[in-house]
Amino acid sequence: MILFEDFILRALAAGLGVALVAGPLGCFVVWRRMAYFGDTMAHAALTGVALGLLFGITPVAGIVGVGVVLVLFLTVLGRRGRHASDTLLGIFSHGALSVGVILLATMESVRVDLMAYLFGDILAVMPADLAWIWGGGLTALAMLVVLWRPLLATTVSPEVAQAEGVPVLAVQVAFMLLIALVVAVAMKIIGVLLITAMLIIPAAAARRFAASPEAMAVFAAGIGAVAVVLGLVASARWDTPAGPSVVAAAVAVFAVSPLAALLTGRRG
Amino acid sequence: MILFEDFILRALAAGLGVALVAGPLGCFVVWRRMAYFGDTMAHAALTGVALGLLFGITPVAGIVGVGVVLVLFLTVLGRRGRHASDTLLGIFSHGALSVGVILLATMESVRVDLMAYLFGDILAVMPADLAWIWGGGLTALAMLVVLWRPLLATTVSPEVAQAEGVPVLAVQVAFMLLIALVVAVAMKIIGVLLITAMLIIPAAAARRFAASPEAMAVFAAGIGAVAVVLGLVASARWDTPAGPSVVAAAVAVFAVSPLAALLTGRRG
Amino acid sequence: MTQLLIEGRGLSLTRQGTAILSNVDIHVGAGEIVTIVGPNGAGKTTLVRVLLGVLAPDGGTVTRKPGLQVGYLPQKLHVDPVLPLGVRRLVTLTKRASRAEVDAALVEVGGLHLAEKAVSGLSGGEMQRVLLARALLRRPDLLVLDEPTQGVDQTGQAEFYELLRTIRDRRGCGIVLISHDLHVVMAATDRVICLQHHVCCAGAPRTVAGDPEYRRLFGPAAAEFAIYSHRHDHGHDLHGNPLPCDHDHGHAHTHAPTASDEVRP
Amino acid sequence: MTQLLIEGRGLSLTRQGTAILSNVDIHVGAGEIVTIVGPNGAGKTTLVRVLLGVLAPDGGTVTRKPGLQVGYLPQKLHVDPVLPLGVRRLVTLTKRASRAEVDAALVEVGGLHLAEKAVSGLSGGEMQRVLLARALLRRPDLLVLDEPTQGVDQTGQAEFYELLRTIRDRRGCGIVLISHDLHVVMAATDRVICLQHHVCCAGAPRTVAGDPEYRRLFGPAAAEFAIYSHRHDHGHDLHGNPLPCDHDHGHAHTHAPTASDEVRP
Amino acid sequence: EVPKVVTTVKPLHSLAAAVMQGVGEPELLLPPGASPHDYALKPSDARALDQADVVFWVGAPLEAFLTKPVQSLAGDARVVALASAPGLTLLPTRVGGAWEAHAHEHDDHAHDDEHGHADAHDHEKAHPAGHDEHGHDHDHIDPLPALDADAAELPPNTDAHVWLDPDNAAVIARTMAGVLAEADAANAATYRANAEAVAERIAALTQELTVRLQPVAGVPYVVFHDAYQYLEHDVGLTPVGSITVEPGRPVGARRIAELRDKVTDLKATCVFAEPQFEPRLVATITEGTAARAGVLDPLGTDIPPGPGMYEALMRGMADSLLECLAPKG
Ligand SMILES: Nc1ncnc2c1ncn2[C@@H]1O[C@H](COP(=O)(O)OP(=O)(O)OP(=O)(O)O)[C@@H](O)[C@H]1O
Ligand SMILES: Nc1ncnc2c1ncn2[C@@H]1O[C@H](COP(=O)(O)OP(=O)(O)OP(=O)(O)O)[C@@H](O)[C@H]1O
Ligand SMILES: [Mg+2]
Ligand SMILES: [Mg+2]
Ligand SMILES: [Zn+2]
Repeated sequence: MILFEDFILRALAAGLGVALVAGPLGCFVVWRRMAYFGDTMAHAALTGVALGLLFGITPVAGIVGVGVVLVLFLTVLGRRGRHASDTLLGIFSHGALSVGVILLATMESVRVDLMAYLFGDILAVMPADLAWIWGGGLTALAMLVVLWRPLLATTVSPEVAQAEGVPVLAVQVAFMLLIALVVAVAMKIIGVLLITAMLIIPAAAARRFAASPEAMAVFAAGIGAVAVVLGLVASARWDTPAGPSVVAAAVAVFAVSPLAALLTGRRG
Repeated sequence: MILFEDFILRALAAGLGVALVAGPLGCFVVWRRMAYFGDTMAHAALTGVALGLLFGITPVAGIVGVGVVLVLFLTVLGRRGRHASDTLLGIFSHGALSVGVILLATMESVRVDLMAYLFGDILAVMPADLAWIWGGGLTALAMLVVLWRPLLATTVSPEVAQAEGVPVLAVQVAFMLLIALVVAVAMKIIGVLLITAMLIIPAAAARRFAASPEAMAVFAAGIGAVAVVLGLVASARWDTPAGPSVVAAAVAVFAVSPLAALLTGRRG
Repeated sequence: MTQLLIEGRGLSLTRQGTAILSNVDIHVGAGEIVTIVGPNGAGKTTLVRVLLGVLAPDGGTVTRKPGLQVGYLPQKLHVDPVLPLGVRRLVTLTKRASRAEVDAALVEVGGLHLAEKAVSGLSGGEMQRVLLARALLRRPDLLVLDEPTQGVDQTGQAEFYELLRTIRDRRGCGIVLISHDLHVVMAATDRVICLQHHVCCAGAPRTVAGDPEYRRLFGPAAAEFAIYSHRHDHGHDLHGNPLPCDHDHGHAHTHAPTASDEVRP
Repeated sequence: MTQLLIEGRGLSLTRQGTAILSNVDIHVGAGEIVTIVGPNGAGKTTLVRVLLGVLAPDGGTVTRKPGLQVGYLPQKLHVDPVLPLGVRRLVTLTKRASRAEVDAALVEVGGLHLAEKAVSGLSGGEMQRVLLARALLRRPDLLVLDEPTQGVDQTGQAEFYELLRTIRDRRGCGIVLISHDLHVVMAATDRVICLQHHVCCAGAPRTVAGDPEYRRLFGPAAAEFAIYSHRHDHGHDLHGNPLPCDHDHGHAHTHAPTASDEVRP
Repeated sequence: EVPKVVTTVKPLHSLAAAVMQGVGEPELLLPPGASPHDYALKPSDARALDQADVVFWVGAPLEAFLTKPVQSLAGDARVVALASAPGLTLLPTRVGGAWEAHAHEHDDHAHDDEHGHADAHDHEKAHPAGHDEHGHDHDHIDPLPALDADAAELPPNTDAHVWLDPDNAAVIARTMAGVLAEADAANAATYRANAEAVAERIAALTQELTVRLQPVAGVPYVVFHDAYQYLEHDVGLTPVGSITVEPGRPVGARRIAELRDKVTDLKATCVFAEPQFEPRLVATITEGTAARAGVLDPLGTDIPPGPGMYEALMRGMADSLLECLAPKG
């Protein structure tokens, strides 16, 4: 039975690990209107790689560096409320991609494969990757748990949070660094398509069932896990590309969530 | 002098045509937090092309069709305010891309070049393309002028607009179809990177100078035009890729806008 | 009778299993000031939104005069700072007006000095004044004001209610008002509708103030407010003499009726 | 003297070339209710935000008691419906509390029936009650309330001001209140600060009500409100006899002072 | 037992199929239309890699998507990056877009320092014995050093379209035979014989192509992406530039202007597009000149896979070149 082949089991383990972190983290991504974050990191990755080549550091360091710059950019420009976060992400995304392309154009003898970052490959995860995903994922989750209350307060009202002693700026920066890190690491392993989709789609699907932020986080993790299982089963069954199948399964779950909500009697 | 070669002049004409429409249209994109729209169209284009191939219609029809579905999706799900527009765009974007990849995987002998949609090529603009850009652009601008007041009212408060007799739903749908069309057409000619960047970056840069929505639209068109000229001059001078150079120029203008605002004494 | 501007019959609306409105009738004629009063959560804002077509009712019908021009001041309006909106532009959002007209409207609400400000920087009361100017500028047949004096200072409130009557008298438009300022409302109103999901009582302010339902809803202090305001209402001919002061101060903390107490008709 | 909780000295803040605050001094001690009054746009909200550290002042200093626990009810709070926030969760946002504590706080503000509702569906007055419960639940040393009774119904308002005094008496916390309900404020307050970008006058309500600056700002009607409230303030020992009714009804539309009239100190 | 062999692109698959003829059939990973640049693995691919005994691929510069799967999935298989095959001619990617016609003198190659290999000019090593048989003069090209078998990394500036040099194809076939012979001793002789047959056919093919293309050897032309230098190098053609280094990488305005100048000045007759990429820039360059637009396909999209595919591919390219460079011919 194909489902019990090693590489499928590893893909399952990786996917479930990602779903577990991406669900709760994705809730804040959705609430703070940062759905564009993953794509921005993906585009900016090209620049990171190019800079890495230029300065002779490893591409991953380049990507993480660009992620840190992105967080600074969002923090500084987002503070006055005059630019929406999706606008800022869009600017950074296109700006960084353009700079990356221009840099690469000056380094003609180097070939960089942007698409590899987009699709990654969940079927190719190795045992060592699993350690990264679960170790890193649980660490990220633990950090999110610590950040949870102050971050939620900041999300509802930065003004009230600040007045009542929450270190608003620090909390926001910490949160953004957390997603940047998760995306940067996951990008190498499973591709940006999958990680961004797992951040936002399960969280959005969970919105309908959730009566509290915490419930939404838990539902999101669960829905993500369901999508991973369904997607991989479908992929094994019909021999479709694995990553895209998981994303499509997540979208399918999102699509049927109104029905499920009706059946379980949750508010429509 | 390279700047006066035909293809550069055509690129300039095309770029300025795009800047002219993209500026004002982009203001609404920014205000309505739809910066992700262009990228979503780009990702969805793959599915459009795949569907076009599947049903034997032209890829452009497929793309436009997917654009219409996107508008419906945003309209239906965005109405209750439970999902932010960037979230919905992210879902559609990744969902459509995944479906596209899956479809293409089942159609083994078909080649689609996603990158062509991403980068297009402003240097390859033909006289017929110019007619499209200016003709289509001016039409789109005219439609935007007609939509302007009701759309602005709807953006500020759908509730008040509805109460006071604005056909809110129709206006929103018309606006989204308008961007979908502009992006779909421009995507073929100059690439999604350029069109999305021209939508959001000049509009965001104009925010600082503008004291009214109309002023912001005009400034955005102007800033876009400046970016086109600077970018193409740079491309001719240093042989950098043309589209990305225009985008980088726009980002540069965005970056210096605080300075310019200080100098012209506009509010900081 | 005056010309009927808008009428709702048997309006019902349920959300999450709770009846927010049940079988509510309301009508407003030209030149009439109708005030909707009721405790928090009574469904006042919902009623107005249904009347204006922002929400579709689950039951009942709304009929409006053809071509009715509406001016609406909502209870909450959050203007996103990503939109560079100045006061001058906000007030002409759904209807064009000349500079002079805008200035005149701003003068009427005591907000001329706000004309060149950005909307996102306005203080709470300044915003209300500007929104009121906006509603007036539409030269509406029907003016719908949902707690218009929220956050407006004391002077502004007094002036505002006077302004309302002036406008009604001058332009003959119908006005629907939601307010908790019972003492002022009772003075400035032609008809009061007292709402608690259903219509508890309706009629001229004086009649309503004496209604036991009204007293049950608002407590004895409310009746006192009505009376107090009457004492100051020297210019109006609808009302009679002040009634004797019959309020008592010993009332315990009786909280607003809960939904479960009152929702079922 | 009571323990000083928070103090601002010489606070100044300028935005877009206009002085919103200039050289404002304010201090609040434990067990004290300090009310800031002033016309719309006077800078009341801004002053409170500076005191709480939300805005950095351009000049002046703020000192606060170390470890000061603050409860803040802002003038506007827009909760985005993308966030599935229930009332129970909102009130424990910045401080944990047991279910019983939450219920108790909601009972205090007359909002127990709201406990299981979604925040995005709350009516205007319901939201204010919930926000008040939230501020109380923090068991703050300093409670800062920016127009807390906005949109709250008449019964709720009366109860609210009583609640405020009860809390002060029971918990001994300091309270900063911004309000336009002059008649109630004057009754329920220990000290009034009358603000119009600078501090016009400050002191006990009775003193302030008699101050010509106060009358200039709020008009003669305001003094009357102060007096009117005193008549009802039977339980309080700070105030004396009602003054004779000296208001006149013939005043023309005198609008709120414009910024240009009053901004320059 | 016949080893399970997995190959990536069609030309490699064709060579492997020819080498294995009579013994077994290799599997083709990339479907005909898929681009090696953006391929997403399917479970059947993963299984093929997982169960493979031998994997033949060009190497990371081409099939980037396989970099990881060849480690994680084909960990127990013999994975051979053919670009690293000993004896292969490796060429560096060209820079600048508009190359000087016949001007590849050794001393104007800036990239010598870039790859910094001491033996960069060691033609004995770069040009293996089988290569000089048909005696073309390659002195104007400066090949990279060949690598050791199974070397993990190619220099980053390697042009990965190695199979387009027929001599390389022969080396690849022989390398495959060697690997297969080790994995499957029983059939070793067959593999070796097949490989020699392939090499012979390819030698003949080279002769044929050289003769056929001789008339157009001096006709300047421009290609869409820099993929053909192995072929050009081998049979002696005169390309004067490529529009882009690799598909999907946008180009600058100055290069387009230079290419236009070149097309005008050298009277280049042809600008070649590729079937999967839109030829919009081709039109920009040919516009207003006498140059025609042609199509070249380095992967043989429409040719059915199989042992004969490689030769069909090369002949097809020659046809395309002739058709555009010397019409009516
Ligand atoms: N979308 C909704 N979902 C759930 N409940 C809702 C929704 N909208 C309104 N409600 C509930 O309906 C009731 C009536 O709300 P409404 O805003 O009409 O009250 P109101 O009379 O205007 O009160 P207030 O005086 O506080 O403004 C409230 O209890 C409110 O919580
Ligand atoms: N960010 C800002 N930019 C420009 N002006 C501002 C800004 N914030 C506040 N103001 C102006 O400062 C003045 C004081 O505002 P503030 O909100 O403190 O008034 P307030 O006393 O609380 O009024 P209200 O009683 O109406 O709530 C107002 O005129 C307001 O328009
Ligand atoms: Mg209301
Ligand atoms: Mg205020
Ligand atoms: Zn290639």
